[in-house]
Amino acid sequence: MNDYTPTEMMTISASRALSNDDVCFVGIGAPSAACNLARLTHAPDLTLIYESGTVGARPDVLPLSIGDGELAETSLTTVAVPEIFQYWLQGGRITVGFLGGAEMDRYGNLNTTVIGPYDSPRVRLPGGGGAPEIASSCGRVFITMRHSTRGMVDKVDFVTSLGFGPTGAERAALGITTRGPALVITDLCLLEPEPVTNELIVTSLHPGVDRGQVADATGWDVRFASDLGETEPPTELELGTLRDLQRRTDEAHSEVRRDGV
Amino acid sequence: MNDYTPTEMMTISASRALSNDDVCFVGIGAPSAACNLARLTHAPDLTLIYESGTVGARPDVLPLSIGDGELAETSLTTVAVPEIFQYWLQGGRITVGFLGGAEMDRYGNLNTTVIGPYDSPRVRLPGGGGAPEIASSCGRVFITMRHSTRGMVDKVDFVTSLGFGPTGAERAALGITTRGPALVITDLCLLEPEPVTNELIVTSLHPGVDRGQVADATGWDVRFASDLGETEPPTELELGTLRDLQRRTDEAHSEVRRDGV
Amino acid sequence: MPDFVSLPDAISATVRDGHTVALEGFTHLIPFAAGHEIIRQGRRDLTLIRMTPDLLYDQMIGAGCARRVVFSWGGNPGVGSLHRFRDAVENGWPHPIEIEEHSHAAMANAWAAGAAGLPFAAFRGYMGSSLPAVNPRIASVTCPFTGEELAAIPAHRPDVGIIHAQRADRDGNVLIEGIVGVQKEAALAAGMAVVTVEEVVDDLAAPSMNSTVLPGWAVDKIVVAPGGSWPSYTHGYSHRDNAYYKAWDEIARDRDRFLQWLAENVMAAS
Amino acid sequence: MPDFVSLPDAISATVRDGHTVALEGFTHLIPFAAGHEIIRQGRRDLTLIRMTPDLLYDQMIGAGCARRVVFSWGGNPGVGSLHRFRDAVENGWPHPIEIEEHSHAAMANAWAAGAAGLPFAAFRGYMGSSLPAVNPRIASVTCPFTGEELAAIPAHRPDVGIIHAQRADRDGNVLIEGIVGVQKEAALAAGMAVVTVEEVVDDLAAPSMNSTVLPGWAVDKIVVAPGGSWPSYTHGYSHRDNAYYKAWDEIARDRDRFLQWLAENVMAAS
Repeated sequence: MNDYTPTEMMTISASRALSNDDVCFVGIGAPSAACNLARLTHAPDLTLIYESGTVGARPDVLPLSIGDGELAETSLTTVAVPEIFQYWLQGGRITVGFLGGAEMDRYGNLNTTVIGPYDSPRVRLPGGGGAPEIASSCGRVFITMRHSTRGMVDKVDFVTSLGFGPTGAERAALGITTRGPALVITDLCLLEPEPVTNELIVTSLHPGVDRGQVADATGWDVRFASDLGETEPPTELELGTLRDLQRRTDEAHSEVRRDGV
Repeated sequence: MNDYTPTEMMTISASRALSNDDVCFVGIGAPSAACNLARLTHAPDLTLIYESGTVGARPDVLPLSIGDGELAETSLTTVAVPEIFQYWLQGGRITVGFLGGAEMDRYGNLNTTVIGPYDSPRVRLPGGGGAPEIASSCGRVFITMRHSTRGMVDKVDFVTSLGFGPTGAERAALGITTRGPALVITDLCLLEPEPVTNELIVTSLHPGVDRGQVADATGWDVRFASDLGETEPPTELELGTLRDLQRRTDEAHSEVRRDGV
Repeated sequence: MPDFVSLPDAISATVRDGHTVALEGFTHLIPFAAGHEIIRQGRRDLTLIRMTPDLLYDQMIGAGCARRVVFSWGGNPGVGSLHRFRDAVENGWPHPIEIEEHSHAAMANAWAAGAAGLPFAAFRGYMGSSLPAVNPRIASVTCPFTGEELAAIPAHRPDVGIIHAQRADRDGNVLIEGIVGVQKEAALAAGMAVVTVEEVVDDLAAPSMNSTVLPGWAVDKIVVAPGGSWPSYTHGYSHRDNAYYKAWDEIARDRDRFLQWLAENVMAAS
Repeated sequence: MPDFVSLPDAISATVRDGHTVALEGFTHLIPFAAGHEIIRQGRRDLTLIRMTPDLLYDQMIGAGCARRVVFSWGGNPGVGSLHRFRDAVENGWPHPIEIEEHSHAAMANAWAAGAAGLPFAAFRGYMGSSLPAVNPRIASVTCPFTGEELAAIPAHRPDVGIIHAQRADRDGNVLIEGIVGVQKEAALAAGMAVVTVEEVVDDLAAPSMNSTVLPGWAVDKIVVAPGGSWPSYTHGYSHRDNAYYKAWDEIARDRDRFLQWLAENVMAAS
């Protein structure tokens, strides 16, 4: 089986990192697809929490927003948004938080705020949303990003959410006891923090990707693990399940539904 | 109509002080009877909030505790106890709070904590419960107490909940903007704070009660308003409604109900 | 008991130029109809609070209502940018706006503190983030017992809080179901609470003793506005119009196209 | 997913001498059966947290389980005193106990802070009260924006939190309905959460999307204990046994009568 896209490889790699016992704080886009794919394959009891307040969501299609009705309908319960951030996220009950960003540096610091100076930005990005506290309160953080020099940068213009800090040492210095960025999943490879330095290094190349491709797409002088591995290609089950999910999702979102309006 | 008890006169006087628009934080005992009597007579839209979380309770019988099932069943909604104290009481949405106590001084400071020294009390009372914050957060406080020198004392052993403070001036000095004790209802009379001094003075004697009786039953040199009035005796409607309520309540609480046990 | 009034009357009685106004709703129950009425009434210099500005604030900012926006995530969920918001921040069109930027956790805590009548909220947040450096309304407090330093932000206390809900009964009690977001907090934290509802019914028919119900005496104005959350949705009454959200991206990219959309779909409507 | 175990196993696996334990339930859902099991297992030196100690802590104090009681209202609701509690405080029988006394508002806020993983709670309280003078765990914090001084107390973080609830499903998800009190907070704030339930069902049958549900992964032990809240009650399953509450007054007044009651009704039961 080699007929799959880099994005599919990224989503499937992310899904594999989740286990049945994880309680996962889910953002929209790739993380949502990865989490639901995990739930539909190897981790049926994976708990998904969306910041809209839905606890234990089991959506049949991927939501377009983190507050789609599908989430509330399939959840164990839906709580108020202050409670999600107070009792569940800050309360330390989330094992994995998924983040992404417009920019990430070698220490997993993420920028989703501005490109350029804050007061006169070249590009005004959406902002932090839940990310600043997901970054510090979840047991581990998984980051999904498309691999390009525009996104994987030497220095982020703004630290929206902390990885290991500008020099890799600031997370510990702040007294944060959660692990932080434990895995970065791109469309080319996996990166993990190197012990001691906390620098993200490439630990696995996706099938068909070589070191040069990764180096060219990374804005810093990226390093490779001595025991660099190769990512298992998608299985038929993974790919079939993901495509079914995407098809159901596309069908659902293309309907214009204005019942009652 | 003169066939009524001093306790009935007290409860009925308290009920008259409530208006249809009031949102009332209700304790157990006399306040609960007074609030529900008001609701069943002249103030049908009176809102009753019990600290157990029941908002807009309309019980058919008086609860024995502030958390009886009857309250949840008849309420508009029942919220968690932190919410009651955070959003509803501290949020400033309660117009009237009812308090009582083992001891009260001339400035409406109440003791429900200990008789004697705190560390080796002669009598250990139940404690503050909701009272310390009811005293400061409700628009006005109504106090119901049986009139005796044991309860109406020159100096309380412990200020569980603030009235106007030990000299009558401390409430304002603390920057508290709610009115505090606006009315004290006993089985003998009504007392209200005197302008400027905030000392509670007798403003109305219940029918058949004379000044000497009140003075004898008060542990400080109680003063009487220059325009001292006489409390209207209970009407037939008030007394009938109160007795019906008490009868229903006594019947309900004497049943031993162990369904499902 | 609240007044039952028309949407134009509810807005004209409560929202003034220069006010701080919150139209809340976390993806669900966003009060679009009320926001459009604010645009039609030509309100200016508003401080607009919302966790997720969403299309509604994109439209209000593009229409020139906003002087300042207090928010935590300003995107079109699942689609991309809010182009009118970006045009205001990046290029000052139709006029420059101030922003006060927080995280979701901060905003949610600020709403809870506002509803609770507190002046500020303390929470464990913003650790290592650049946001405190650019937002002077992020401070800190120290735990008197452990010495831990926590983030602190001012409570939200808007002049007017506007939400959409499923239904009200004839006493003005309001039922909110599904993704309840920060709606209850936004209504309770505000000086005046305006609620648009799908319908007014004899019996609220709350499914549980513990349903989220705003008592009528905590609400100032009730407006019957069926479909008032469209293109957001009202659980049990309508679905989210995802196609509208996707189509908005094209409309909002271009100033002229936006102005034409505004004239035809907001100003000419009622 | 929690363990489904017997009551003796749940208590012996979680509650140790010297632990801080909370058996919560605001009038409703008081976990009497679990408290009696703690008495039977002879636990000592416990710090017992409860807003309203009620008959259950009166019994546990009288049986000698408590070293310290953290509370805000220690009476027999609608009846009078807790005589065993008073005897311990006033006369040191069966041994002296320490008390840490708060207001309801403080306790409720301490529970919410504990569930939220915060070290303390800030609220507007204790103004003009003598309580801060006798309780060193009442401090203050200053709002960094307004300068207002607020009361501060440490969050509750018991070793074990025990609650009773209506039912659980086979995944250990727990439904709590009616007067929900601080049960959810007590379970989430605790190191270990033990829940006794009336029954375990295939379908939780929560009446609303927004019902109060504790996910199974947030619970450690589930015990099927029908009637486990008696003489308190479980909404939808049983009624409060008001006669028991009234009868307790006489039983608890006298040490010998209490000891006889304890032997016959707790120690001899299972």
